[in-house]
Amino acid sequence: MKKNESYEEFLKGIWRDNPVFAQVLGMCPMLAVTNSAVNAIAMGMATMFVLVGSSFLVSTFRNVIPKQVRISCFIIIIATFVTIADYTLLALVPGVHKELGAFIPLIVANCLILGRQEAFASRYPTKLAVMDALGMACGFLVALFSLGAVREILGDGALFGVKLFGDSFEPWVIMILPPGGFLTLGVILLFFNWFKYKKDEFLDDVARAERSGADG
Amino acid sequence: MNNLLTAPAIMTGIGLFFGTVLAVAQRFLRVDEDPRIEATNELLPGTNCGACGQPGCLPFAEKLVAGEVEPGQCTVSTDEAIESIAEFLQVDAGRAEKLVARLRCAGGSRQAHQIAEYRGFEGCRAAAVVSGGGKGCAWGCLGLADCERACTFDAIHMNANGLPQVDTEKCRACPDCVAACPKDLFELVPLNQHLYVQCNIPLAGEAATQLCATACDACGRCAADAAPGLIRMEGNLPVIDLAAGGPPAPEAVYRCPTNAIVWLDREQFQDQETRKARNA
Amino acid sequence: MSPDTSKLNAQPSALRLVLTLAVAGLISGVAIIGIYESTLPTITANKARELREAVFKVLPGVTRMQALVSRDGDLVVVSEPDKDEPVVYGGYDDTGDFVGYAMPGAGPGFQDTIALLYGYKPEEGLVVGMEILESRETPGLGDKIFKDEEFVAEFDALSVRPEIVSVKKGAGTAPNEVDSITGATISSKAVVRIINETHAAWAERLPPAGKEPAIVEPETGGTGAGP
Amino acid sequence: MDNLPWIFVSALLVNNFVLTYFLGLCPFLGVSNSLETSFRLGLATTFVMLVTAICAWILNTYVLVYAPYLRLICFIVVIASTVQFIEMLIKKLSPALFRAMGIFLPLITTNCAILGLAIFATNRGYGFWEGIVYALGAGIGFTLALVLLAGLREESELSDVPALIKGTAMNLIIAGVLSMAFMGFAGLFSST
Amino acid sequence: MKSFRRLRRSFEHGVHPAHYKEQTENLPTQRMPFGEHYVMPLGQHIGVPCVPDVDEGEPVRRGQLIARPGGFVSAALHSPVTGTVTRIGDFRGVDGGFTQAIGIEADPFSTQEVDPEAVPDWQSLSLDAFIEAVQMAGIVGMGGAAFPSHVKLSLPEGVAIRHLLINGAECEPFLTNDHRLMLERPAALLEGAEIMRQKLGAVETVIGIEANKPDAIDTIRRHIPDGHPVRVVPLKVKYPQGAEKMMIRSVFGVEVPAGQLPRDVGVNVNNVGTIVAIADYFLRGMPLIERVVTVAGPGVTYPANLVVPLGTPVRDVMEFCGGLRPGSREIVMGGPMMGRPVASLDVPVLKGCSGLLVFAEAPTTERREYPCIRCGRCLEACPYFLNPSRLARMSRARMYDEMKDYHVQDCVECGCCTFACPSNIPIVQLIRTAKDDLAHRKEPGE
Amino acid sequence: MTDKEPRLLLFHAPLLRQDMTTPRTMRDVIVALLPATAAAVWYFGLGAVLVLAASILGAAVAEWLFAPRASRGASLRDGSGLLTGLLLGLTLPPGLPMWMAFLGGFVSICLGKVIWGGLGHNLFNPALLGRAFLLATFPIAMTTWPVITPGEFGVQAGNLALPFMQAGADGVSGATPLGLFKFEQQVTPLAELAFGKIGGSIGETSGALLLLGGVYLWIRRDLDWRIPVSILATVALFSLVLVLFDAERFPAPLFSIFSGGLLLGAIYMATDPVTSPVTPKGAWIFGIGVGVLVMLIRVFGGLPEGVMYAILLMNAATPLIDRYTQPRVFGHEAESS
Ligand SMILES: Cc1cc2nc3c(=O)[nH]c(=O)nc-3n(C[C@H](O)[C@H](O)[C@H](O)COP(=O)(O)O)c2cc1C
Ligand SMILES: Cc1cc2nc3c(=O)[nH]c(=O)nc-3n(C[C@H](O)[C@H](O)[C@H](O)COP(=O)(O)O)c2cc1C
Ligand SMILES: Cc1cc2nc3c(=O)[nH]c(=O)nc-3n(C[C@H](O)[C@H](O)[C@H](O)COP(=O)(O)O)c2cc1C
Ligand SMILES: Cc1cc2nc3c(=O)[nH]c(=O)nc-3n(C[C@H](O)[C@H](O)[C@H](O)CO)c2cc1C
Ligand code: SF4
Ligand code: SF4
Ligand code: SF4
Ligand code: SF4
Ligand code: FES
Repeated sequence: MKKNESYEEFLKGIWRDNPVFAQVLGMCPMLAVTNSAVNAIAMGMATMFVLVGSSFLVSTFRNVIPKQVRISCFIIIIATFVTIADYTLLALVPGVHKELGAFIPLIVANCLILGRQEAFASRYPTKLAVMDALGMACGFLVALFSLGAVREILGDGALFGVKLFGDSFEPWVIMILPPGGFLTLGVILLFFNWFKYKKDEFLDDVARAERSGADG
Repeated sequence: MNNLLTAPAIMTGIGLFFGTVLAVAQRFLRVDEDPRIEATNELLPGTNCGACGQPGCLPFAEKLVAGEVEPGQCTVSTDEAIESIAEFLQVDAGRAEKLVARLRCAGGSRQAHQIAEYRGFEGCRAAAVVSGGGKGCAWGCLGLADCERACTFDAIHMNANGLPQVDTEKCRACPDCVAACPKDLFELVPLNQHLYVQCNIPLAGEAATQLCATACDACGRCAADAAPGLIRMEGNLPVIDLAAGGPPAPEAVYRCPTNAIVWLDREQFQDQETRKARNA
Repeated sequence: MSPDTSKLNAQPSALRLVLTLAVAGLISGVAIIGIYESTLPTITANKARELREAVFKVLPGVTRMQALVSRDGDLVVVSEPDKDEPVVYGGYDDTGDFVGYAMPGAGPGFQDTIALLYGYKPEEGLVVGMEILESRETPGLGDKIFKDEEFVAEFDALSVRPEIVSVKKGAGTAPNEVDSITGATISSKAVVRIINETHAAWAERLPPAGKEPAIVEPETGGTGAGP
Repeated sequence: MDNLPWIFVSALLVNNFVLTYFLGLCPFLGVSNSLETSFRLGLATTFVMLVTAICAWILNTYVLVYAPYLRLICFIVVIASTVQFIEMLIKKLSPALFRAMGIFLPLITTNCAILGLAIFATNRGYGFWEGIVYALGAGIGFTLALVLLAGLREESELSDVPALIKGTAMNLIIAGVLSMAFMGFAGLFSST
Repeated sequence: MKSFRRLRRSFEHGVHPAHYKEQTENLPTQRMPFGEHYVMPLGQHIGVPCVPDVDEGEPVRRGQLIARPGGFVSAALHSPVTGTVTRIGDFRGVDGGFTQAIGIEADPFSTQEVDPEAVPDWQSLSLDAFIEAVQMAGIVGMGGAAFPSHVKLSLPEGVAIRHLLINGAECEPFLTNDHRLMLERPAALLEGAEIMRQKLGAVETVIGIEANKPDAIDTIRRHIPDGHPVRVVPLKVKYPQGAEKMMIRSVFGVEVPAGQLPRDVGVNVNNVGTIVAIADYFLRGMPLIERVVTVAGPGVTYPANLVVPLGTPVRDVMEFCGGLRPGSREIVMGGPMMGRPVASLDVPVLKGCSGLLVFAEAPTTERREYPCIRCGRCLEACPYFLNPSRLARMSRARMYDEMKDYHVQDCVECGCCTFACPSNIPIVQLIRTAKDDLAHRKEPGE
Repeated sequence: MTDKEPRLLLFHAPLLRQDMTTPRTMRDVIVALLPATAAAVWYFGLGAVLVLAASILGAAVAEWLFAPRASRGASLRDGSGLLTGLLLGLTLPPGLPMWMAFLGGFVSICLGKVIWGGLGHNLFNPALLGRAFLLATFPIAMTTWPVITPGEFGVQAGNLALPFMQAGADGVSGATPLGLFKFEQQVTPLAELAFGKIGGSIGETSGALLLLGGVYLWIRRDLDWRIPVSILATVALFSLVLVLFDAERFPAPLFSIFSGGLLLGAIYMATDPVTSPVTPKGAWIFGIGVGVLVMLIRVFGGLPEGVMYAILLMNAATPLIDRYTQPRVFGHEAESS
């Protein structure tokens, strides 16, 4: 295992295989807790803790766990980490815990985490698995933060609770409401596609649309 | 504290209980199914294109596991994927010769004449139903890109001459373009077959060349110049029969007056600009 | 480096499966109980403090409290109420004199359930304070039920006789009238309704004024609200 | 008990699991490309939710009173195992039903809508029947949202949706508009 | 519900295009002089092409059999002129492609008389012999579809015809050839009808005519010989009243089930031209070698109703009518709603060609196309109750297989939907594209 | 042949077209809305003009910016974008800051139309999508209803707020008939409802003029009459049943029909062909659905008005309705799919 290989595993999670933008995983916490940047970061950190921890364990014991019960074992491992995170947050930062509410326990069900165990940690050596988990978690964190920041800035005129535009700013309430989550993520994905899209393909597409008759 | 005992006890109990239930269920409720089918299916591309001759990827996987077909029959998979399936199933890859789509027409807008002007929905089949679409040669390419749209692998691009140019790198020999073309102009041909007839017109002589500058006028020179038996004239067109004669050599095309038969390097219409160039 | 497929065909024994799960369960149980035990004191303390603060806030002047439940028609002091059992908190001042009840209530609001706590002085028949514990009302509109100080202040001396009514803003004059919030009429009415309903539910069960249970000094000297 | 109708309507429309609680988004976005599949997935989810409500109630009443800290792990393990068991049972007993609905079961078992249901029901202290009604409302609400999205997605297949937007971005925006439209149900049957 | 529908003298939906019949409806049919070259495609009808019965260089007489039927669903060809066979081979056909045809050069000195063959006595012919005689006379449906008429006469076991329905609706705008035929040859029409009725064993002949041709209705009514059970039914003026299933619906109030034929409800439908052709053969020994064609449209100099020998190139017809007006760009064979555009002036007039319409570019093609706004006008126009809007959108998205669920195969391409569409969407073309794809689809692995 | 032979054109039949085009339909709808718009200006003054102008401008700017390259601006010519802007403007309160109206128009076209591929491809009514967006984004500004001032052509206090800034000190705020009914149990007289002396959105002031426009559209065959008829009938019936039950608590049928945005919504927005079912049976179901949802939200819901939500919800159901109400094809037995 060369050094740069594990580095690669790390990087790919942040951009190319970003769990949210590219793989569309873990959407529920992504949308549910991103109405402020702080919540987004807290959630991201909790997820990172669980993901990295369970990837480490799963990868370490990958040859011991029989295939037939692997899912159950993964779930037990993940749930244990989540419970740990849950109680820790509750003890240390009860305010944040209240905001995140049920979504801390729901990390268990985050498809991203189980998905990574299935697809990666259970097949690759520990070091790579941890790097992969770190990368994915960072990617997730980045996604959470960008959504949380946008929603907080527009929805509250503030970032991390600091007012940015003065008192007479009219907040965009929708940003904090559920539809705002969907719409903002949709628009962010649109920009993500825009970057990924090869420019000439786009032009081709336009040309084709124009040729196919109706001007749509 | 008793918590210290209850927690592990409950958890172990639950683990034991459900472990047992599931294990027992495994035994008694088991539906026999070769796990390799699922695994093989996952290794297949999942496009369900039917190029392998099976109705979809899963049936192909079933046949693969049953040993009735060879992994190489999936033309869509990459070589590595074929290899890993073969390795997994411990069978021979049976990789067939690489096939690519070739166009049996070279009459683009510069070579073939139009007798009428088509107006309407852009598409070859759509044009073909309006009295043939206005192209003089009723057998030739209409150039309205149904094949380009049909190709899922982005292997076809219309060139500036109005002909579909196949990128042999990208072509996976799925037969989508073959099915899409209303004039039945595409065929799958081994990539290493260099000798190729790029014309489909059953007319002979001037009747043919009047319609298209690159039409085969059925002069028969290629048949005469090729190795005996390799090319025969059939329905006013040369037919290359590798089984009946051989070996192909470029000499066969030298005397063709219209370039209807060609010696291909790799791509067809290499000398023509692609449409992208026009866009730029 | 390609995925390891060699395990696909292995068929471990059922016993091994069961044991693996059991061992995983065991380890997980140990881990969880570990974290639980080590965070428990902090968490309990946090919760108790929160509750205490809320009670003190809705019952001005109170410094001590205890949980009360209604059993067999009597209000009895408990240190730990049963699950599902409705609870009120008795509030007492420094001298141990009864001040009022802090009553939790909940009900549907504009969007979702609103949970609140209000202080009630049975003698005067007055609500003396109200705090929203939980709500998912719209930020900027419905959340005025706890952000709008004017509205919260309406509950500082509010008669429940015969019941509280909410009226259009600026129209409230009678002691039992609450000005509802413009743009959040529904949420403000919901608050009023929840208090009315809670009050109605407890009206029968509360002892007559002056017969409230006295404070039970806990052995350890802490405040009565157990975990 | 008298608020059973409100619990139902609230879970179904006002606080629709997908559109206002953001639960179960992965299948919502992933498996909604065909109406038929969506409907079956919806049914399967509703079914699993009912199973979940029952499991959660049993655990809450008989196990978790002794060890509240095991709530999460018990829920998930028990629900997952029960569903897996039912899946095998269906596969054995009725292959037709399995093909129609059962193939979705593994996808659903560890989905956050299911776990969310168990956790919310517990947090709100719902009893047995309340739990069942809540599960029913949530499940039907999930099915409703899923089927609407699937119908809209199928329709958009016929449109010239620009390639840039096609896919998840478009689905999210549809979901956003649906969520906006469901805001109209706010306060339904709660005030009067 | 069924009985309620019976009360109405029309089918449901459909459209009301302007008639444009003024141009030619009062012009008596004229005979077109003979030209030089004639092209007789071997497949002028639906079904199996004919087999040539002459060789290149062989002299032929007008009316002489030049090609035999290639099978049962096929009708003979006769030479339209006296002259010489020049070539048998590929000629440009009406569909834009090439087709096998017999090229004939007319003898400029011939009188172009037809030697009447021995006219068979139709009354004494057995049904089978009658059917064969119709086939050998080359008679095919003249209403547009060119389906060999004798095939409609041979009924399977257990099917009985109660009504002979003669289609004089002529619902297509511009066309007046059937109208003129009814005005000018009512006697022949009624005689042919009686032959058909008796041979079919039908109890009644019904002639359906759109109410905008009162003179034709009148004329025919006046000519009905005593004792002939003939009924003339004026029909509501609405396109496509002439489509046989619509007309059956209008006249008898029944719907012909999808996938079945008029005979399955006891009706035999024939165009007036077909019936006149029957009379011409069985009373005068004249096989099908010419037909009435309406030449009209804004782009033609002298509109006319012409008796044109089959195989005459469109160019000759146009020249006879004074040539094309400047700017004329589109020539349609048939009516404006269902006709096929011709790709070249070389293509010949065929048995099924009821009109040659010439249009300028402007009104037809220059209208802008807008996206479908799902206004539903096409649904309200489609006489088959299809959902053209959806079919067109699916075809655009190339979802051809799914279109079968929406009954794409039931579309008769009448064009009502496209006529009604405010967005100018080529719906019929999109539907035909899909049908064409479905018809030619190869299964994977084939 | 006399002249040089022309190169023939191949164009698929039919060659005839009805005298009716999509842009003409859009123009008709705009014309039908003019009387009601004029009445609104009379009642609300220049404020209404500013809001309408801003929302139309927002729609036009978005349409111009995001149209396919080659035909930039071309899609403005069919008038549908302007119609969207106008309809959106008509559903806004007259005192709304102009920047919000502009944003609404912009969002209507961007999220409501362009991203789906433009005219004809959208799944939701763009104008209502824009309104729903504004209502959820600026709930306070969107539910602040100025007192009406017939014949005084002033600007409303809020109209001129700076972009992204609040409307400032509340002006005198009035109430809408529905709000009065729901929260104060006060019934507005029918004559005032029908002729517009009521607070509310710009376009809903005059029920009579809206009906007049509807008749015009019906005569021009521009809308599917089944939809408004079924909506209004359902609402009336629903109301009637409720009133028979308890006349004090529930609104009377005519009040239900003439109050709020029902007429504007039923005649001009539910009938948006793009987002309503194409099949006749589907149109009935759609209309009944809208009617039921409107009453459900108005009577049992938290909000006083639900026309917009009802239409958007039924828009979402339109693909399903269309799919399961395909007409019986000629010659086929009635299908039960
Ligand atoms: C997006 C949105 C959110 C709303 N949220 C609340 C809310 O949280 N609480 C509430 O009582 N009303 C809420 N409303 C309801 C309206 O503001 C409603 O018009 C108001 O309750 C009527 O009260 P008023 O007559 O005092 O203006 C909301 C409305 C919208 C459009
Ligand atoms: C849309 C449509 C319109 C038609 N219009 C006519 C018509 O106006 N007159 C006519 O004789 N046949 C018309 N036909 C053809 C008839 O359906 C039917 O084939 C014909 O009357 C049968 O007679 P034939 O076989 O003698 O031509 C039409 C067919 C279709 C599909
Ligand atoms: C077509 C149309 C639809 C409308 N839909 C809604 C709606 O769904 N919800 C809403 O609150 N107001 C809607 N409005 C605005 C209301 O009709 C009207 O202004 C409302 O009665 C305001 O009452 P409120 O502020 O008390 O909510 C709509 C207006 C129109 C013209
Ligand atoms: C009768 C009729 C009603 C319409 N109603 C609306 C409407 O409510 N909202 C809208 O944005 N466009 C409306 N349009 C215009 C057009 O359909 C709309 O811009 C498309 O939805 C955009 O694709 C209407 C058009 C017609 C003919
Ligand atoms: S569609 Fe044709 S060109 Fe494209 S991959 Fe398939 S065979 Fe090759
Ligand atoms: S090859 Fe066929 S499909 Fe492709 S452009 Fe030519 S005619 Fe069209
Ligand atoms: S008439 Fe045209 S615009 Fe209207 S629904 Fe049909 S295809 Fe669409
Ligand atoms: S062409 Fe087909 S779809 Fe259109 S109206 Fe006629 S039958 Fe209906
Ligand atoms: S994170 Fe909720 S379903 Fe995937």
